[in-house]
Amino acid sequence: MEVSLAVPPDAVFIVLTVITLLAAILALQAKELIYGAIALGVSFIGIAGFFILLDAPYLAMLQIAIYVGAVVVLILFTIMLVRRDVGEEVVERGERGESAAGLWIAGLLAVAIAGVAALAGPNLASSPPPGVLSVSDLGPVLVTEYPVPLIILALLLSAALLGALMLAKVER
Amino acid sequence: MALNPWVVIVIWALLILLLTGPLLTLPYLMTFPKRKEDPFRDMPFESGQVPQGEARHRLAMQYYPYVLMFVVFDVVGMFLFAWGISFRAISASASFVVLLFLILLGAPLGFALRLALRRENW
Amino acid sequence: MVALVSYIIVSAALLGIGIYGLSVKRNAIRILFAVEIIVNAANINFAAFTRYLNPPGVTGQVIVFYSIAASAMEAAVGLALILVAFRLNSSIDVRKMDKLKG
Amino acid sequence: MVNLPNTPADIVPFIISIITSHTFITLVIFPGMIHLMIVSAFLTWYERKLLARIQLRIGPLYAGGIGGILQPVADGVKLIFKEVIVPYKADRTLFTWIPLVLIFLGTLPFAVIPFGAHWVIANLDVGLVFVFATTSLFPSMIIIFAWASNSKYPFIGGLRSLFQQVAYEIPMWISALSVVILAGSVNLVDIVKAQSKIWFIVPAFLSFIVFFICIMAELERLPFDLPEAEPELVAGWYTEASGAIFMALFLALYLKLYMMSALTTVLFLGGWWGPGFLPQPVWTILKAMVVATAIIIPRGIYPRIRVDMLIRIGWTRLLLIALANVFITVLVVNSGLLTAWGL
Repeated sequence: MEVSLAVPPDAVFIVLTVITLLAAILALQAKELIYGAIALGVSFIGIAGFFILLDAPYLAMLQIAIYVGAVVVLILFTIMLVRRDVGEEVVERGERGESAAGLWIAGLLAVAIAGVAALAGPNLASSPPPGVLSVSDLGPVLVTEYPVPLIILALLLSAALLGALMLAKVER
Repeated sequence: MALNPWVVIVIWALLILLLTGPLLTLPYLMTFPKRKEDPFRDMPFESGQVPQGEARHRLAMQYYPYVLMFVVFDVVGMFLFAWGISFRAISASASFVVLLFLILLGAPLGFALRLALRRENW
Repeated sequence: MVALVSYIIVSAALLGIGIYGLSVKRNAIRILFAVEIIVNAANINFAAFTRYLNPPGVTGQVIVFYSIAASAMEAAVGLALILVAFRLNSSIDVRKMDKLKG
Repeated sequence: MVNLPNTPADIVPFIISIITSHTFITLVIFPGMIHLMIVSAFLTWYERKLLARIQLRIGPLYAGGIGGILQPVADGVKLIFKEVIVPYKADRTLFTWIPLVLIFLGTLPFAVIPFGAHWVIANLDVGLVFVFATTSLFPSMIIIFAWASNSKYPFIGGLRSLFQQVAYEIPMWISALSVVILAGSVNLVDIVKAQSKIWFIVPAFLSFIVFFICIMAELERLPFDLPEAEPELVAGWYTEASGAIFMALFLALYLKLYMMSALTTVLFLGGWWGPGFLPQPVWTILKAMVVATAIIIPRGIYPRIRVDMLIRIGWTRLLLIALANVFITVLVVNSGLLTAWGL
């Protein structure tokens, strides 16, 4: 009996889906903000897994380095800057009704999108077509085909850096 | 038999967990949960003093700008890697865009450093 | 093999989770979490569409590249705003930020 | 493709075929588990012995014959059987499991670091970026561990560690960028293959210096060991760790030391290339040991510097030098000076 040692993508996909969605829910529902931040990081790693499945390994590494390596660090730092007792979620009156409403809206939206996608499903590709660019082909596209967004990115980065610094600075 | 490298990495990750998991799981199962709390034994170390106040104090803002700069330059670094891989594949004039990109970022970096180095700002 | 629809459904579920957080949570940092989750839901779609519908092209990946950069900056500025709000209100509950209310 | 056993008689050949497969050997024996365990244990002994020699002491002596070489084993046994004390009001879950995550992060990058042309676990196209992405998770794990300890010294140490690693990560990446430009790849195997004629330490010497300083800071080694400065912070962010947890953290730190040394070797010191009288992996390990020695020795010699000075140096000097060196590399590559060495 011949079996392939390569893991079937379906199984990997299901595992990744479960991890990502559960971690995303936990990120919003965990009691302590620190746990929420960790769960958010796990969810980002799950999404990096999707990128690997989609033959975009450089994006996956980018996702981990920027989101989990930098953004989560910044979030943790901010959580520790705002005092601990305030950082806790305070469940107050009225939140239960709102959460039911929010759940309805979000659920309806997600079901609507998923339903449309499922209706269109038979027309969409059921398996990825062959033909993948290697990692070294991302760079030329970035630099040669999209130079203007690159310059705009530089401006965006400068604006964000200076804006955040001027905001956080103590005013006198 | 050539496996996809990502599959090998997943196997490697599982192997690490399999081998190092018992290192902490066994002590955890044997000792941690069962013990009663002992305020003297479990006291945080503070050079023999009884700890006072909150341990997780509000930290100083002094180094916040550096963390912020890290987030910005993380993005820049990852972009530069994508360019560096393909440096030989593209013309020199295309690399000029990257030079412009870095020059544009130089001024805010200098300004951010100037802000960050002044103690009275934080 | 994984069908393209599966990715869209996962992305829709993430979007739903994000919108739930956005509409219900009152802690500003949680709202930021929700925004990041929504951005990531969109990123999955870009990467999936470019892989399935435009095979040797990487346009979608470039878009995700910029999207990640932009949302990292958004987190940086957002957290700075949260810090300022905390300094002014000593609270990060968005419903207590009502100083402008008459 | 593998033939699954049909009859009980086939099971033994099946297992043998698995065990003798190259993937299995690389995973478990050579660049994999057994090699890592031996080398990380050896490094703990080596550091103690080396520092003792520098300071005119003797160091470990009794356990296991030559110079107490079995001391790590004795330490490990002792630490496993010691009581684990979780501080009062500490976050028990995080306090217990973060050390495991740290070991995991310290070990994972070895999957892509080549020790020989065929001695690599996974020949990944994005190898270098994979290593950097993995190491960029260390600061957040350390700050979470420090927060979970609910004690003042670990919290201060953890914050210092965060600032320090964050400040030195960017110069480290930028200095590695020169190597990427020279080799035209982030695949670590390709990077080593590109060094067959000339090691990258020659065309990218400044980058090597910056990279070396940065890994000293990333590893929290003297003169950059502020997060665990003994006179001020007892033991920094792992003050409250005891027993098995301390052992796990210790192991993670030494794995990281070895990983960074091996990475320096692969990026700058020509990886497995060397005179042919020794096999390739031996050259990699020897060079990594030389780098590790160079990282350890300052611990016996230098005083430490102040935390704000440290961060300022990282952001102003090192980043600028690294960026300048990227430009130098670009100019050198474009001018064609290196064509004689096939670059």
